[in-house]
Amino acid sequence: MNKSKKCSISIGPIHPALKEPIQIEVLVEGERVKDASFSLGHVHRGIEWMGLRRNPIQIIYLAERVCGICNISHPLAFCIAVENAANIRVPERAEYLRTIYAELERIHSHLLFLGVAAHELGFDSILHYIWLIREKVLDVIEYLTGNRITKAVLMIGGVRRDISKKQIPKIKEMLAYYKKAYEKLCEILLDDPTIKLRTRDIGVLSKEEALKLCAVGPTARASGVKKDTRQDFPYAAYADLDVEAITPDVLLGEIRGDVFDRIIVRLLEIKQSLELIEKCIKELPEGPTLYEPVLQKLLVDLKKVDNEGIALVEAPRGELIHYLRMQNSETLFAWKIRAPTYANMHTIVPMLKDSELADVPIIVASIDPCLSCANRAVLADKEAIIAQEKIHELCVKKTLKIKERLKRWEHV
Amino acid sequence: MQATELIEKLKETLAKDISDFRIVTTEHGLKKNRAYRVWAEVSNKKLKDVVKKLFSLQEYPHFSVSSGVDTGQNIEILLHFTLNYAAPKEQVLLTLRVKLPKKRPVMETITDLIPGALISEKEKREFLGIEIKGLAPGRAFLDDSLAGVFPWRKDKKGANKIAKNLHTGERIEQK
Amino acid sequence: MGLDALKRSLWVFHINTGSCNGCDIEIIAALTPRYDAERFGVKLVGSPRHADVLLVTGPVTRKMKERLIRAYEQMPEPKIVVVVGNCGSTGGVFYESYNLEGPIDKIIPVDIYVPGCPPRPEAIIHGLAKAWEKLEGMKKCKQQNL
Amino acid sequence: MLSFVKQLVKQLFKKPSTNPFPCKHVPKSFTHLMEEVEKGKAKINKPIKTPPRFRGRLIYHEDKCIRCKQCIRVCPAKALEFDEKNNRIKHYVSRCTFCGQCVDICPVKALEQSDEFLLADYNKDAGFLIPEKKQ
Amino acid sequence: MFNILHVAAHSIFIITLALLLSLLFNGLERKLIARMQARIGPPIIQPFLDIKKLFIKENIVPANSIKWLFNAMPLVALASALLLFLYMPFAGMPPLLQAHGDLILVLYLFIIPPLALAIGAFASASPYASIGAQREIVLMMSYEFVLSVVVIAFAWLLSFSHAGAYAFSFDTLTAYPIWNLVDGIGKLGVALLLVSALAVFPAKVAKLPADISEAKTEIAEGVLVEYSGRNLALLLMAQAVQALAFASLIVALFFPWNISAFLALPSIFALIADFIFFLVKTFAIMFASLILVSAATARLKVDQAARIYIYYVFLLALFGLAFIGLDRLLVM
Amino acid sequence: MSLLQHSVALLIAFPLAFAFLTAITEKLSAKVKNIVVPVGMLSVVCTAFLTSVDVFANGTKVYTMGAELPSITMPAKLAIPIRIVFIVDAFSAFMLLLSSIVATAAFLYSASFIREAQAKYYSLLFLMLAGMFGLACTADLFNLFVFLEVLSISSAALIAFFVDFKASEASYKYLIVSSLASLMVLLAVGILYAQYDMLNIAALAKVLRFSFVDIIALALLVSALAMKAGSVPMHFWVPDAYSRAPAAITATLVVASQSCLYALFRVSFSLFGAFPLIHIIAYAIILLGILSMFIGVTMALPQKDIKRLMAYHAISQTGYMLLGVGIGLLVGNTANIYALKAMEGGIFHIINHALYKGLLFLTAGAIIYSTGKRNLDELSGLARRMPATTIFFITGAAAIAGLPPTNGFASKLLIYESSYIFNPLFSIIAMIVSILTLVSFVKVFCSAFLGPELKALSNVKEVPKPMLFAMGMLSFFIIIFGLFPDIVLNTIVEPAAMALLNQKAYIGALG
Ligand code: SF4
Ligand code: SF4
Ligand code: SF4
Ligand code: SF4
Ligand code: SF4
Ligand code: SF4
Ligand code: SF4
Ligand code: SF4
Repeated sequence: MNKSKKCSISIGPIHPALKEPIQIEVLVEGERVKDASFSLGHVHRGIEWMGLRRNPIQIIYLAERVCGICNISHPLAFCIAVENAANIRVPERAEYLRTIYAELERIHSHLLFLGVAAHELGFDSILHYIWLIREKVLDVIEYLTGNRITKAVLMIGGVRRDISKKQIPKIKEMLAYYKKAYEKLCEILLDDPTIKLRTRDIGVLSKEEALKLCAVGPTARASGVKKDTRQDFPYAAYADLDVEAITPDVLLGEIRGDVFDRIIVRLLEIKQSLELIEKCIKELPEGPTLYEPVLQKLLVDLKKVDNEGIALVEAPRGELIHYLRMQNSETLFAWKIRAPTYANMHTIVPMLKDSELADVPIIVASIDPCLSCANRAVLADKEAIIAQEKIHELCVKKTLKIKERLKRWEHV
Repeated sequence: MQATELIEKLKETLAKDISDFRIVTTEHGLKKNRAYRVWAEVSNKKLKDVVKKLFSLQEYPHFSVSSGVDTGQNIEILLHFTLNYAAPKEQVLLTLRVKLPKKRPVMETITDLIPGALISEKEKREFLGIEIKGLAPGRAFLDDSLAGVFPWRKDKKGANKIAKNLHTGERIEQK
Repeated sequence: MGLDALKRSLWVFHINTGSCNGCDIEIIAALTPRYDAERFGVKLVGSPRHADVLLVTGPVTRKMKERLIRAYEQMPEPKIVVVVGNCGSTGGVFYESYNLEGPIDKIIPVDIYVPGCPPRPEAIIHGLAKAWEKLEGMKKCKQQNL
Repeated sequence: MLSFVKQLVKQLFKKPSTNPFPCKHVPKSFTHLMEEVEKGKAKINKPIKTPPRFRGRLIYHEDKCIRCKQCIRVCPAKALEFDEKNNRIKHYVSRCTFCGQCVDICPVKALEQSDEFLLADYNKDAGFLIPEKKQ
Repeated sequence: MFNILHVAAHSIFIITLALLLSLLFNGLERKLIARMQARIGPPIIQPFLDIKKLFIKENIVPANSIKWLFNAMPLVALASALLLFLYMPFAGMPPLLQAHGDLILVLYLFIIPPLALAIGAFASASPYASIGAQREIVLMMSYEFVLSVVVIAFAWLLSFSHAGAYAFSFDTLTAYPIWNLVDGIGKLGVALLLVSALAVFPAKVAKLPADISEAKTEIAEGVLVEYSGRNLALLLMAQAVQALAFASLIVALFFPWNISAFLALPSIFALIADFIFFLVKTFAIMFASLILVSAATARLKVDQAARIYIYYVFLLALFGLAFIGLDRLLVM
Repeated sequence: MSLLQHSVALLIAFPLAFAFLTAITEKLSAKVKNIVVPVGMLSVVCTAFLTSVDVFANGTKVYTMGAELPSITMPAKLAIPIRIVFIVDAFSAFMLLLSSIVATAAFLYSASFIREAQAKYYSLLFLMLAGMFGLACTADLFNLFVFLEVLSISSAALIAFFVDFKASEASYKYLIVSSLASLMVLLAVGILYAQYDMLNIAALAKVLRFSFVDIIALALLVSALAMKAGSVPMHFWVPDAYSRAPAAITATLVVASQSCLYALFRVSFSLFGAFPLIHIIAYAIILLGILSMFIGVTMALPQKDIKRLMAYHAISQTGYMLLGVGIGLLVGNTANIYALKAMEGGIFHIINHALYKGLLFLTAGAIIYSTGKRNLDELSGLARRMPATTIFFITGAAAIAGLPPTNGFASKLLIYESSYIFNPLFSIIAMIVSILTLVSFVKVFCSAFLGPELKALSNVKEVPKPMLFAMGMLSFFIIIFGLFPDIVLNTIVEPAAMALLNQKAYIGALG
């Protein structure tokens, strides 16, 4: 109760605000956060190591499960990296199809984020509203790929599933639906006073800091760094479509780099994705969808490669990198994944400093962390670690006590 | 600035410091837009200089990540930068390769120049067992029970000996 | 009698032990309007102390093992464990690794498995229905024993 | 804010978007209900329809299979094994990622993906193991 | 002797009725919120099921907590919340213990459940719970300011027109509905008081936008984090009961009319009619200030909420008071 | 019977005698002291109790020292009373009752922590009682001054009893304030005596002309006594003195301040009650009350020292009494039921405050006794080791915050429910202060008694029985007064209020 008592609170790895395990240690004085640090590694499964024991086709599905949310971006980056190493030119139709899948994913991911952000603010009506809207794109994804979440449509040298003429009307219907829904979303999110109160000027990240800490994706763009792999670095069909990186000033005329800005950027990107899909459908070229439809042959070809490849992809959360090396073997020789959250995680420390305890969840959520692939670091200062241990000690004590009780219970 | 222009400049500035300079271009889309990947090797000693020089080409060279490969005799560290970003379609993906002898794999930190490299460097230290001078101490993110194991190593320090198969519950044979 | 009340008011605590999030977002989806698990009295709670069901996803990384056990132990009896997704059931696509301790049933007793990668929200609800079935069975057993 | 309130009130009077699978609320006895359903005496609400080419649980046509083991080669989850004793492919549903890669690579279409996805059970190995022969 | 028995029986009846009704309202609230979110939502009797279940669950008492306080507080919270109904007009009936308490007593009784909750949370020695409890107290302080203005304004107003009457008794309040005592600008003043009292409602019962002490995503259910089983059931009941109590308080203050007076019904029907009318009134109040609001807002931070209550709502109430005064001046 | 007749004299005589006796035993043996102190205590308390019962039952008692019959106030042939006269009306009886309850608790409480040899301590305590009793009974302005002095000096000595630097500093501050106040009182007494040649309050009241100098005397008296009662703006001595003195003394000091408050009320009602501009004084008192309330509580909120915090609350609580009685003074007659109610509230609050604040100080003392710490930041989780103290603290805290069913609620209720008539803001402020008080005590409670257990405090034990008994006694009164306020109101508070309001009766008592 004493305002001046400093105390350290650890949030996560099991915490209702975080569906994923991450541990954030905040040193608070009263409700004010004096310092913050985080520790990861709770989701580290050793995927890159697994990759060295599997063939590239198996790895596509492994890459898909680096994260269930960006399960186009990871396999896409992986495929492009392999194609880069093996010098494979993907058919144009496949590139357009990849773009459509990737943008569908971005829509679902950004809607997911908006819902989650509202949920962090306790605004469950918006969560429900947005996730209901989101079902539409999931339906379309399921319709096109055979599953709502894991799409499993990418293949080295192209895509596994074509989009037939018959399927296009459903996509168009979805586009129309979202155009309407988008207006509504803007109204709800931008005009709500409680949301503004909770997100405006909260968790500010300056442009300078964003650059220094190598932030990527919407997090960087919300701070005014006009960086978007789709705009900067040609892959798939994006360069044809002239994508432009979105910063919040497009809508508001100013950039503050706060949580609200990050919401705006994602909101605008939903609209951008809709437009990109529309264009892709219109300009979809005819032709094959795979460079090598016979997979056995593909595997044999890949076995002969002795080269390294690297790929950049703009995942919903930002720039994603896969680097790999192949050396005359069915398995990979080296594989490195750099997920966007890996780069963005640092930014939460300056964002959290001097915020309030109540802001922590929304700030952390505002970079839309997806730690599945970012699980890498511990940055904890000494003091916090000690405090953490204390809490831990208490927890252990508690557990022992409960164990005793349980034993008693069993005897009865 | 155009990507080609930047690559020229890059070559000029770094001419003395780099070797094995390669430009790989790929084509994408109907318009055959080109993507530029640049590869170069840097000696361990000059790495820091080179990174500093990058700042003359780009206000904040974006450090994406570093990769690490155990090639047998050496440990290769690859630093991936993106330059000329925010210029539509003209970004250059630069990779600097540093070879560290496996016997004494030591390099210097670049976190003083680019604070965002912290996680990357800690990761390299922990996954490859290299030493990075000037980097804040502290075990990164693997569980303490894994001390002494460097999962990316392909020798006996690697992770094979502790890995297991979840389906069967068996240990994985030495590969 | 007691179990009947449990059946109609299953409060869920969700813990991710290293999943890819695929299952986790489908769990959330199962609570949103299209599927609305709350109509069964299901509620996502923030503390294991309030929970009746532990929903677990993921193949259990080294760091999460102990916490999984702790969350399980902090739940008051009677309790049910439901594993959602194949990587939690068997390890699934992550079947070999140096940092995984799973599958979950090796660490805590599991009552119900919901296969899928990820399962659709309705499959998760089907898992809940299985839990009702199990509770009804338990009730029957109890009645017969008495 | 007001527009959202309006939206909420509107939804209050609309039919909810929920698909009431399997029943609207918890039934008195689910076991009994299922028995009745099996007898055809009662009905439960269907889940939302899966689209064509949905990637559900695998079906193995043992008669078609030529034992080339290509499926095992590409399976990312080791969900397929070769059962030497019975000379057939053995599939573990609880390991599968439902990617359908095995289906794609099989030269004789001995593998197929059904639209079945309600697979929850008490035992991860019981009842799940294919192979069932094609009925 | 007979009298005591009679009172005891009557109290048990009222308390049971209040408990049932509040859980029912709670269920209704969940249902309606679900429907607003385009969901089917839980059955209306869900709270009963939840409570029933909690009673069969294990009741864990954390090892490092202060056990006797930790266990006692849920009981205190529920008991004091239920006690409220004996001092307030409820279900169209005058208060049972009319002679022993009045508006101020009720106001103070309202303080006890949140206080008990906060103390129980502190006693659990969990950091999350302590933060929740701190927030609870800050919040409580800020909205009590508002309520005190409302209550005093009522008494003040009554003292003008019915100087002899005992202004704080519910009898008086029922006899002289507040709206009849003022005209024009005074009515505006009363309306402001009503608005500020309604604004307090969500905070009083820890609902959005002021469910700050429980904030699931911030502090893992906060004050409730360590409670389980029976204790949790008691606390949840206490919260539900408080909600109903506050709604009835607003009814008693601002809408004290009974319908039977207008309909001239025979006694038993009058009772039923009044009861139903009471239900309608409380429900309307809950819907307007609790259900709709909590469905349409985000959670505020505790300092934001406190600022809103202390500055804006408090000022609003003071304006209400001033308008009433002005109205008197104009009349005189 | 005859003893009861002389009880008023014994009231002063006993404490003085036992003060002397106890002081002597210091030289003799501890054993003797162990007998003398309890016996003295018992006789003093019994006398006070019997006297007040007598007064409540049979009406005002007049006692003249040295007269053939104690009830004869006027010496033959003289029109003015020159003897030492005591008038014990219901208000005085009320004060007697209150002082003796708290003093009993204080004696009991001291038993366990004032070591054998220190008879001096008890001797001073007796002296303090003598001062308080005298103050409550005297009808003579000069004696009022004398008893005030007795009270001040014994208090100052007790504050410094555990001599450390801070305590002596506190005592020093107290002494300065006291002597300043005494000086002012003396001056006022002088002014009045110079004009009217008499000192008896009742007699003076009859002849007072309210000339300019009279008014100066009034102002001097009011401000001096308010100062000694610890009202804002002369409150600065309170936190020091209250927090430095031993807990039992602090509890008694609270009563001592109430005695000054008594004197203040006595002067303004019984002496100057007929003053036509009395409402100015009333407003001043109300204003002081509201300021004390508000400033006290806001100063209390940030305090870390548990006793200091409580001391600020004492200032704030004094405000309630000033407010209640101020309103009574404002209206000045018994016709207005709200005024009477407010007065009753104020007076009821006097006894309630003495009880719960006494209790709170005793619990604070218990904490300090057991842990040796007084800083809230260093305390935590005491409820585990000191459950009884915890319960007593909860009782006291609930009472000071005015939660039902405690006596604090009962008296505050009276104030809330009457003062709004005069200005709704009075009630609102009173309620707000009450809420802030609650918050402040929740803070104390949570940080000292709840929360995790500290290593440094793992050996803490519950305090000895006599201390618990003392606290239990006060808690008992708090709850009883809270549960049956009507009885207390009817039997003691209302008569006391009437006695104050009815100046004529007081004057008439002189005969
Ligand atoms: S909605 Fe998302 S962020 Fe919020 S608790 Fe659920 S999973 Fe976590
Ligand atoms: S690539 Fe390296 S880090 Fe990744 S899983 Fe393999 S061995 Fe581990
Ligand atoms: S960036 Fe995030 S969402 Fe995307 S794959 Fe990685 S973890 Fe998943
Ligand atoms: S990856 Fe992102 S969206 Fe998915 S669960 Fe994790 S934080 Fe949530
Ligand atoms: S960090 Fe993520 S992607 Fe990388 S190995 Fe660990 S789990 Fe896999
Ligand atoms: S089962 Fe599949 S989708 Fe679910 S968490 Fe595991 S890998 Fe992801
Ligand atoms: S669907 Fe995929 S995971 Fe399942 S058996 Fe076939 S290849 Fe393996
Ligand atoms: S790929 Fe087809 S044919 Fe070959 S073993 Fe598998 S199922 Fe049989």
